[in-house]
Amino acid sequence: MIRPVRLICSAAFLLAAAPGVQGSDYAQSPMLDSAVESGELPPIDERLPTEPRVLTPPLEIGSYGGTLRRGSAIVVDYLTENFTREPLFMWPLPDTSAGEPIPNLARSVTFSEDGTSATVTLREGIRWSDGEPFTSEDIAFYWNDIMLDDNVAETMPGILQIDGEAPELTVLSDTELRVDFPKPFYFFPEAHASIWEIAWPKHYMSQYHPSYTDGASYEDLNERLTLQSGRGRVTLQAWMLDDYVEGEHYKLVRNPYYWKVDPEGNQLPYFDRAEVTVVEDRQAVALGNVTGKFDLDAMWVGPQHLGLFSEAIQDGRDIDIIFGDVQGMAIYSNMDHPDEAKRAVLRNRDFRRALSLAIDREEINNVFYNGLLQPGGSAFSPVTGYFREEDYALWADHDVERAKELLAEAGFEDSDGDSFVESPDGAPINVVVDVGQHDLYTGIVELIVTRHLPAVGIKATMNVGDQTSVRDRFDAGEFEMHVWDYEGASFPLAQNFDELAPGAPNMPPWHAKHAENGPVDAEFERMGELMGSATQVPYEERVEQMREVSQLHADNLWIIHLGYFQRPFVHSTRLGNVPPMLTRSDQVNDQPAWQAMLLFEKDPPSE
Amino acid sequence: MSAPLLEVTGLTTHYRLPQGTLRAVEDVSFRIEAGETLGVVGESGCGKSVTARSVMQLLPPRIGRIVAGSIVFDGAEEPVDIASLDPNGAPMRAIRGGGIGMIFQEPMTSLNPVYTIGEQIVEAIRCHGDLSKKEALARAVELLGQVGITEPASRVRQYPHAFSGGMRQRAMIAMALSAGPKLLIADEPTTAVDVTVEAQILELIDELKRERGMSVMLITHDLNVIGESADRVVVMYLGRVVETTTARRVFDAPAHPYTRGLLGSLPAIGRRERLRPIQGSVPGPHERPPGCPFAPRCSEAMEICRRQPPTFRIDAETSVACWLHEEAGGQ
Amino acid sequence: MSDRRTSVPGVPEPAPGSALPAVSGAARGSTLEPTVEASVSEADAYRLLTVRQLMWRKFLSNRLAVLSAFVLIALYSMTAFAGFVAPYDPQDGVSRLSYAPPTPLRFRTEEGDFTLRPFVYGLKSERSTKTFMLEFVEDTSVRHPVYFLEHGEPYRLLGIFPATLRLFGTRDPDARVSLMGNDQRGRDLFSRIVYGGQVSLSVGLVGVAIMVLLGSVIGTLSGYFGGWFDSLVQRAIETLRVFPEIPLWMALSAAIPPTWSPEWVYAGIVVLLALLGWTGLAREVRGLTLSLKRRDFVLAAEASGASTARIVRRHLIPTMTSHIIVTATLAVPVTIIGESALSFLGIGVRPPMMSWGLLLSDAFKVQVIALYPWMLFPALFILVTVLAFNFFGDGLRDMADPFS
Amino acid sequence: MSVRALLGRLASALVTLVLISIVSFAVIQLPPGDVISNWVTQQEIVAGSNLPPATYEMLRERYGFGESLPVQYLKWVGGFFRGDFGFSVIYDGAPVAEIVGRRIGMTFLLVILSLIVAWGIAIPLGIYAATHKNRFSDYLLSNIALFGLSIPDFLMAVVYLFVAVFLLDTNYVGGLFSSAYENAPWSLERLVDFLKHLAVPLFILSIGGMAGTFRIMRANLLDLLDQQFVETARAKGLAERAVIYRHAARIAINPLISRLGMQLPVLLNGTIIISIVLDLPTLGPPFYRALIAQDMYLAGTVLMILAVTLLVGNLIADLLLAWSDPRVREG
Repeated sequence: MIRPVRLICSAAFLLAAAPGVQGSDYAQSPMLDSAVESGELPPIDERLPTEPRVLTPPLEIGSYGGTLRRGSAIVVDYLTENFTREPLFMWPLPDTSAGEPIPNLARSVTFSEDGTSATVTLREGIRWSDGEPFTSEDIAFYWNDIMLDDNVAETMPGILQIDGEAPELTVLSDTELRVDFPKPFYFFPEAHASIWEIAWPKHYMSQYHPSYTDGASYEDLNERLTLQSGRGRVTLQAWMLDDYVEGEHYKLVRNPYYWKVDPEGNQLPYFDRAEVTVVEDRQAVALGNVTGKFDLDAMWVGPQHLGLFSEAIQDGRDIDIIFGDVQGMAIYSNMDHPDEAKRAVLRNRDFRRALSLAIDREEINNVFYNGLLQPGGSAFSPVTGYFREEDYALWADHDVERAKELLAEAGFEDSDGDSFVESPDGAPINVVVDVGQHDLYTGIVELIVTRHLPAVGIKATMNVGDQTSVRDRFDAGEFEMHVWDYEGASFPLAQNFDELAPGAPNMPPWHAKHAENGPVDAEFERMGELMGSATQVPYEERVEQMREVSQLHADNLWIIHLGYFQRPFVHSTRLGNVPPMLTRSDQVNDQPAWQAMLLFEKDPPSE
Repeated sequence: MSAPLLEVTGLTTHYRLPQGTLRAVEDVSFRIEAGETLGVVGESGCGKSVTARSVMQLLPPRIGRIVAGSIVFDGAEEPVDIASLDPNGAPMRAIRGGGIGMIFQEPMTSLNPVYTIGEQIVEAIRCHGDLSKKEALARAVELLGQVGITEPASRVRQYPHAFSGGMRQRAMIAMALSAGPKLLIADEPTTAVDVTVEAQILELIDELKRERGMSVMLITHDLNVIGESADRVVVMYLGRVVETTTARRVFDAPAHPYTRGLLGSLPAIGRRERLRPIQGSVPGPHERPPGCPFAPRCSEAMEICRRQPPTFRIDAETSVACWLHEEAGGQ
Repeated sequence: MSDRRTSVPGVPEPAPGSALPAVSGAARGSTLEPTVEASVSEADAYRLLTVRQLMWRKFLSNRLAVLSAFVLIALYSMTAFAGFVAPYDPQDGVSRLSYAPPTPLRFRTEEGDFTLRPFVYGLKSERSTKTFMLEFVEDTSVRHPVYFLEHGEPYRLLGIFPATLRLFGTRDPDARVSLMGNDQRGRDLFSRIVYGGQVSLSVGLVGVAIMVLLGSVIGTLSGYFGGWFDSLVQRAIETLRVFPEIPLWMALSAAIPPTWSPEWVYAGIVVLLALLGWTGLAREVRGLTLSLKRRDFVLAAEASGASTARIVRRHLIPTMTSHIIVTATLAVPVTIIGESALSFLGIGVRPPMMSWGLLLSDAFKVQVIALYPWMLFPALFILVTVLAFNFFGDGLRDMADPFS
Repeated sequence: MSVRALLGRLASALVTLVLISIVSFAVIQLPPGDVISNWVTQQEIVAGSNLPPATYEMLRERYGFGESLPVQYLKWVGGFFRGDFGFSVIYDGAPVAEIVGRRIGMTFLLVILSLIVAWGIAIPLGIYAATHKNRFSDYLLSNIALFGLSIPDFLMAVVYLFVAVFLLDTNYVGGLFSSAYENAPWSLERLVDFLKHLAVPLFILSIGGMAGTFRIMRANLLDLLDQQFVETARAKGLAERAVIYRHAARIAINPLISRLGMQLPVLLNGTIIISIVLDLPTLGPPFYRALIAQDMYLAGTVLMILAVTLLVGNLIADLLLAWSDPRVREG
């Protein structure tokens, strides 16, 4: 049965804790009807929690059915997680850094007076996708027996830790637990809004865990950590694992116990099934979306596909583009390069500044970003509360003369007449810039390496490799310069915290051997302090501190950013509830699937 | 005298080659009576094989072409002029194998290596009659036996490579005779086999001829072969017939200087005199001298030899194309 | 005489319908004498030619081969004098000309007047607010004549001599003539193709030179000595040849360290292609050596006590030269394809070096082909080169065997 | 082929097999740093700590981690007998055998289909050209074939994409199934859909093989048509069609079979490179990805499998030839 589509006023549902819908009003996908009739599945009212989470569609109430199809350009994928995330809290909708995180699995949180302890109350009656009840024990199991068990290859995200220490978790009841921190940690809800998941099904996973089951081995357990390996069948997510073939595809089917509904009481998600197909590269993903093989993409497509999309739209293909303001390309310098001479060069702030000034961001904008780039430096994103125009302008203009001056002042001069500068001790410099095969970044890096840098006398070589192996070099600290997104700059304290900023125990990979080689400079240490304490202070103070962090990044250029840009994403026009534009919290909460459980397949126009 | 089995009149066959037109056979006439063996003799390149192929219409397509003359074959219900038939048409195909059988010089390559002897003979039999495969195979075994192959029943299932050269030639003969032709053209059938085998093959052909009452056109460059088998002889030189006579007269009274020359170059047992090879060499196919083709090599050449001599009939059995015999009168 | 023409040796298979002397059934006898005479005299001429002349005639008679030779000479000189032929620096991009289409050379003015000297209009680019793509409009207010042998941007001729003279160009640097359009960075594709040919074409020659050296030396020794050395070589060849060539090229090419400079990568690719390509030549040379070894002149040399090296050098190699040349010529396109394929897949030469394969890889995206089809021009150059080498090699093969 | 010759052939192939595995292992070891230490480093980074000693022990046991190259080689080869070819880094440690197993079928299917297409089109054309030698159609076909032979495979893929973009629908680009059938079980509709998507890539894949086959077929047939046994067949009175197909073409195919060994690499090369470019589900794309990522067990294994495929293909070609040609079979 397809429900009549009605436009609703989203403002009416802005409050996350909207009054619960009456039990008798709940509806389910027709797909589940027969299972309920045959008694395989309890009726909808018994499957939903007492207070289901109510999600407000951005545009309209959807209808059930269909398969949400996406393409992926990597073989190894962690994408299952990307369809929906189910942590305790979520970042607020719509954006505001000041907004309180929205309770998700949690119903509420209360802090002790000194802020060193938080008591979380969970939503009552949530069930795992196999019908088992979800309780605090599942969180404690993941916390203590998985993340904190050194034999298990899963560690606690740095963002949940305080100064490298894991908070202590105590189960109070089935729906209540307490977390104790060594220091005040008011950032607790935000921290939890920034991770993918917080609970693993104890009733299922404990059978593989040596602490619970005789004969179980850690070796075997470590093979079962991914969602693909089977854990994905017992989940709190909107869809559960149905079929997975490594490097080919995986398919998901709706979780009959999913605990979220729309304002009319329809159990989410709208799509019965979801699937991801692995294809050759980004190009193939973009093409798949154009040809209707896939329904949406906000992960693999970019400005390099704008021409393809525009052309396809003009050809009358059923696709549309929406834009999101996202971080651009960045060059990470290794502060801990094993070679001392190279390390000295990379650690030289003036060298990095000269490098940034050498880059003609306007040319890059014209050639690669179709004019959608806002050339700028390494400040945090304008959509954060930490943005300052003047930070963004730091070392971001194209100034060859100034770059040459900076190099000369720092002792980098061309002493052998090969038109490239040598380091102050006279050794030739050749910076190797690693970049994964990427149909946008490789071109940009080529331009920078072959044109922009030689213009100021910096010799550089581009090393193009497979994304995975380039990333491995980065993670292993075996790189000189590495090119990737300016990760986390749109959400400095949340997403990809590790890469952007220091914070024990996980130093960013570009400065992982901080302790061994000594910190690169005082500014870096200052930044570390600010980032560390930002999580421990109330919001206003946090904003001040983070603005300073932003300024430190922009001025010191440990990472050289090219600027934020309007990134085009693509979706099929048959898809309902696609937001008119992508907001920051979409990207954090559900990127790249944009509240995937609210998307639905529109009726083909009948009249 | 009844009509001859085959009467060739004024046959002219040209080959179109990149270097120009090659007149392979020029104004050739001869006849073969029923039951007789006609020997065609001449050096290689003299046109004797082309003559045979013209009779069979087996000239290389688009290159060889009968440009004039007639080839009247009287082996079927009524006489037919082969020269006027479409080489690929059904009537011609019925004559090939059916009316006229042919065997070739190279027994090693004349048989298709990927089919058994039996298959190849069966194919020939079924091509000219509506025998079942089984009957045809039985007939093939019978034929192989007739041509003197021992254990024909097992041999029939073997591939040509299991046969010796002589056996292959026998198998070829069996195949050529499978449809009961009136005329067998044997194009140098013994050139590529041992001398001992040669005699056996010739013997076999002779025997079969007598048994079946057929005629044989025996093409050879070897006068000895003629001596053994032929009734009458046609001597060819550079695409023309220079002398037509009986086998006996070739040896006893050769009329044409070329025939004499051929004879002189023939080693014979018991003859003590020195061999007298013909002086000079056969000119290239494109270098046909004007007039009598043999004139440049002829020790008796005269002024008049610059003109092509007509054929002079000496008597009922012999005619010769040489001005020396002008006085013999009429053509 | 009209048939003389058709009797030129070396046309063993004249096209059907060509003017062979027509012989009709009626035209027999003495009327045909002139034809025969013509054939005779022609045949004499045929016989009097020296082998060298014969070979040359044979080659010239293969029109495709001759044409191919001219094409190859043109291509190689184009790349040798790249700076002169290319109007612009191949690395020098004009970002406002990103993906600008080929500039039409015009001979007719707006007013409809015809000019002998071609001219171009400058391009104005503007970004569409709808599609975000650059849109180009010709500025027809000013005509920019195209001058030949004009001084332009400085370059180094043959990589050594500083020069400014260019084959053609406009006098206004803002009005560029892009015969084959521009790439994403607004670089003149024609200039890039001209420079890219330096890599693509030289890989063929250099690679094959190494191949010839390896193949003929190993092949000769293997054939001459036989024994365990021969078995070893044969086994090695057999093993190498059982690997499909492109995957093997790929596997080895991918192992070239990413940190090598582009020049070293280029050298690596050449050596790699040569190291995997010598086997065919070695086999051929070995076969030839085996057959020559028993020939009289070698036996005579051996008997007179000539050293092995001398026999190989003085007798065997010169005798095989024509075969080696033919095989080598036909190996050039294979090598060129190898380099192009590897570069096309991104595991060959690396930027800023250019090769046709690498240039083509820029084009291999659906949106590029759909929107900027001129980016496929490098494919045309690869194709023409490979075809030309194949036809040329075919001609050489016929020539090496003039009596066939 | 005698049993003795067959055994000799097998023994020689076995030696080549060993050499292939050595070359493949060399390719695996070629990139800087060895596979396993790289993997260990990566795993340790992911895990954030050292790997458990049991893992090291396993790696030493299985791959000879930390031992000398010969030991590593033997351990790698030893795994083959258990169906273990190593693991893939880019496929997250999945066994190479599994990844290869999933795609090898489609690879062979494409190669075999393209061979069928190549032969199916080229053999009749070759026969046509040979029987119409020197006519315009022959010249046209021969020159097209030389042209087809000259186009590198990857250029064909470019041409394909060009055609797909401008003449067909963009839906044809990439993949061999419509989205509706992408992951569906096999059914008639899926097969039709598959063939529809396959038609053009398959044609392109076949062009190289087609051109080669055509040239060989034409040349062979021209040779054979001059053979004596073809004339024999004509002399039997067989129709021209029967002569050409049953006698000449039938044998002209034998060299094609013996040249299968030379055609297979061409087709395999084409399949791999076109699959990479068009993302067809063969071994091509994982091989390419593995090379880029220096995932060497996967890359080396695929390379080895390709080589072994050719080796086996050559063996099969030999056997086929023996089956097809009695001279080889019994000789």
